[in-house]
Amino acid sequence: MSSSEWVELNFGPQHPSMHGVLRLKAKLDGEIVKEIEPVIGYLHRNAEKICEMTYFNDNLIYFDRMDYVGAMNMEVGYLEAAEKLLDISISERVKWIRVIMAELSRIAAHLVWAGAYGLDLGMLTPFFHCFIEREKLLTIFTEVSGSRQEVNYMCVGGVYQDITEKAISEIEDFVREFPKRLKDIFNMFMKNDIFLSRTKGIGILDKETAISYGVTGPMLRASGVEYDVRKAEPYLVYNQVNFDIPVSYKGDNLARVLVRFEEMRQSLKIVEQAVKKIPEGPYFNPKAKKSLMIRMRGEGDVYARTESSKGEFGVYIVGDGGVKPYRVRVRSPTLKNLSVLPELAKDVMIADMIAISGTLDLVFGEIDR
Amino acid sequence: MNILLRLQELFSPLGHLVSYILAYIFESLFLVIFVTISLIVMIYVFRKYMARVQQRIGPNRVGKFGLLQLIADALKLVGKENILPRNRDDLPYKLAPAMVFVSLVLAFTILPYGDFFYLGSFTVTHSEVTIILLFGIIAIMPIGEVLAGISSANKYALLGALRAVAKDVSFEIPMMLSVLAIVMMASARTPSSLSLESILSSEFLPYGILEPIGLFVFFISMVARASYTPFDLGESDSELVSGHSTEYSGMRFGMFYMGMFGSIFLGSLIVSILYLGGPSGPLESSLGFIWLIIKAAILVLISFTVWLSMPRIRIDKFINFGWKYLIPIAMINLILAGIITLGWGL
Amino acid sequence: MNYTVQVMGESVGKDGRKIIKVTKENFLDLMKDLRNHGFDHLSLVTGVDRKDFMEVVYHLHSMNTNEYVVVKVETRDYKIPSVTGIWKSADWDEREQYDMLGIIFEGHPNLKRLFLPESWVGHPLRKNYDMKKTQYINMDEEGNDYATFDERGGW
Amino acid sequence: MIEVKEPKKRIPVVGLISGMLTVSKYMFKKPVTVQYPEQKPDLPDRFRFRIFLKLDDCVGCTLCEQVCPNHSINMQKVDRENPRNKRKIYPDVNFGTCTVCRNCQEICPTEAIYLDKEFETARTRNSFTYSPEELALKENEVIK
Repeated sequence: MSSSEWVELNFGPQHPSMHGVLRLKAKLDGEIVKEIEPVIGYLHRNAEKICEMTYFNDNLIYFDRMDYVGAMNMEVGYLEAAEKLLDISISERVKWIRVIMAELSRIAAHLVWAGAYGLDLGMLTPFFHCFIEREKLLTIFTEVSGSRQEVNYMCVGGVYQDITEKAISEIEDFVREFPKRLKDIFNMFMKNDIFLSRTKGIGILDKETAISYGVTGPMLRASGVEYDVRKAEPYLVYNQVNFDIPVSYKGDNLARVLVRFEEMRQSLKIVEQAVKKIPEGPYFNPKAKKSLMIRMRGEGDVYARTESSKGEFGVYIVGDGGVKPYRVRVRSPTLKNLSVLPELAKDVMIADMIAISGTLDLVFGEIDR
Repeated sequence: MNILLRLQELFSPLGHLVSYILAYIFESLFLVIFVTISLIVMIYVFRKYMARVQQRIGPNRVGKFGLLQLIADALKLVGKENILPRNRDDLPYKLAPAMVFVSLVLAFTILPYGDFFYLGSFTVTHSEVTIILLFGIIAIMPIGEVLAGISSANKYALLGALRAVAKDVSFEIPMMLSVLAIVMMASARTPSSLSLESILSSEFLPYGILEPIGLFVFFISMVARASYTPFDLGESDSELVSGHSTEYSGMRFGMFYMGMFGSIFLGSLIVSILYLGGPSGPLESSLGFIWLIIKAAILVLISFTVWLSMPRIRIDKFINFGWKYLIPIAMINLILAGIITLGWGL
Repeated sequence: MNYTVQVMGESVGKDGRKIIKVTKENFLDLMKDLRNHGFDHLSLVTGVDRKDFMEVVYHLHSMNTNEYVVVKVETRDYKIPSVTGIWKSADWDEREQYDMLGIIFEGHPNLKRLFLPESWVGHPLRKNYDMKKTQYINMDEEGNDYATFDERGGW
Repeated sequence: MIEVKEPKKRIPVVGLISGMLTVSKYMFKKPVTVQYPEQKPDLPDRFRFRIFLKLDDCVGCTLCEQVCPNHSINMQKVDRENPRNKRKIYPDVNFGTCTVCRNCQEICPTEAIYLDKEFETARTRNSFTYSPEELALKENEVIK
């Protein structure tokens, strides 16, 4: 059919499997999707402008709300940059607490993705089992910080409240029980031939396009590039913990699913080692003036890269010696992953386009900021 | 002695013709009540089973154990405002849900239920060609779905309708072939092999054992007919919002919903009648109906598990699964049935 | 690392990353030069509004040798040659910087606003952006968003 | 670096059936949901949500107003006899914009403003702002 007869259909902001507020202007030739043009910006709050108007320490609440399903990774990313800019050092204990919390929220983010991906393909039950596990993680976050998802737990110079014995024992229980439940969820996906036929060999992303589009994280590792910021540029205590990076050379949907499930097991391994190695020590650096009233000042510009559950999460802060940051710029991994979608989902059926956009793990708080 | 004659005697003082009419009316009233009650029980069991499988509790607020939940849903649907899309074409839009629901209830009248204690069987009509009548009526339902999709001016609904057409066409043929095999085998034993009762009476071994492949093919095409998850292409809700029934609200949507669950129950009933020997069981004389319901309930539970544990299949894989795999298998099954009837006939 | 192009200055930033300052004229050749040196991943394009001039910062990273380089360019008339030809990841980043700061990237395939609708007035991240005027976004008949100042146009 | 393997080939229908078994296995496990209005969720003891104010401890130093990141605390004039609060100004909280960041609780010198376990704040109301008197009361007293 010539291009003039294509039906233009809006997979609009309100759509069951558009993960929040993505709008795809798709040109359809019957069931085949010829062209896609993503329209984004429906969740745009311009967090960067707001960050320029608040103090260094109070920006954390806006970073919590970027990748709201894995909030602690965002806090670690921002604090890596802010603490370098304000040159405030953090104690060993805080480093270990931050690594544990970041890895637990990575597992929580992957669980949300796994449940939502099952729903995209039409499976109703994995969603609930993933969220039952995530509920245990949210109780741990509440035990430690006081609120469930937007935790606002870390602050410049350390953490607000120390980790309690009860929280550590809850984490140990979680580490003990989770592998069995994860195997069940994994079997629900992998034992199913229809699931395999929906994901194998669909949406193949080769290495060169991935790198040139700036794709990072599980999507890049599923296309065969072994790049993980925790190994490439170890921050916090990732060099004192041994874990592996899952890689697959197929680059199709199934590879991305397998890489994410393997990442959950690796994060569990990290948390297991970290819980044993937490040293004693202060959980807050008094120099950072907990009373918040005496503001900290920062000069120069700093770019810090961390590995969030979606990819390389970078925060670039420019300080002009003032009390508030002069410019905050956030590298959102999901924005780059989404920019590959028109390339990936060309001349595929509608069902495949939905399956491919499910493996991109889109969270729109982070894309639209 | 089935209910029809018993009712006819009841009304006989009113004259021959009037009593027959009244008997038929009352019997079909019985049947409609039986269908709605079984639907309500089935939807309740589905929601409880789905909840249990997802480790939650399911409806328990309305009524004692949430029993009245379905009646509350029905009242809500009736009470809901019927939003009619602007540039729809009116007649088919309004006709579609009625077609789906009427053809569903009509199909129930023909099935040969066993007799229920002293009441006798519920079957309303007894004719020589009930199989053709049954599958003729079942074929009306997809027309209703397609009509709904095309008439509501919505691109998603149109796509849902096209998918529903592709699904139904590619799964009528294997269904018919497997039913043909049954009729062929029954013709060796009884002269009028086109009526369901005679098929039932003619078998000494349930056909499911003689033709397992036929059972497999028929069950899969029944799953496709009822359009739930592995093959729910007519109403694939995570892709096309909700397929052909996107633009429907209120009781019209209720009709589609009942149509979906009704066709699951209908499918299980037909499979248990044709393949699992219908109302035959140990104390066959008085408990036939109970046996039929037990077999159908097991099949319904299996189809619920299938519904909850499988993702949706892609439309082109689904269609060439229907044409490339199911039809050849149905052909082989036909040949096997032929060999068996030959051996039987000698 | 020797460059074919004259470079204004090299320094090491506060976070230990090598910073290269370059003038606008030989900026594009430097970028091509770096691309051939193996910097295949453009991780970030950032515009910083320094009131009288606009500073654009490019963060480059090479996947296999894991090196990192920061390139800084200054421009007075908000015009910068676009690097979408070299790295495709610059496409959406440059559109976002155009949307937020009004930097015009010459040679960009379709330089449109990324988050805000086309009819939005002003660039929010500019230091002189007037925060008092609120604009409302609504969707017209064909389904494209438009921004208006009056209350009635909004929902 | 570990290479992730795809599941190995096997007979088609066997996988579907074992998938169904894994799903139906959960039917016999105990449901994990909490029947909210009847059973209260057992929240960890560090859980904090609603802001409370001890009126007689507050000295009106407006520290909480300055430290709140999104300006949801404003000081209000309340004529109330309190020797320690000469200017008679107390904070009120706009819960529409409060992000529960607990800055105010940290900064308050006299521990007057504090967060507590109360989270059932859903009721019909016209504005999200709690006046200082309402802040002092528990949720059920505010409703009356």
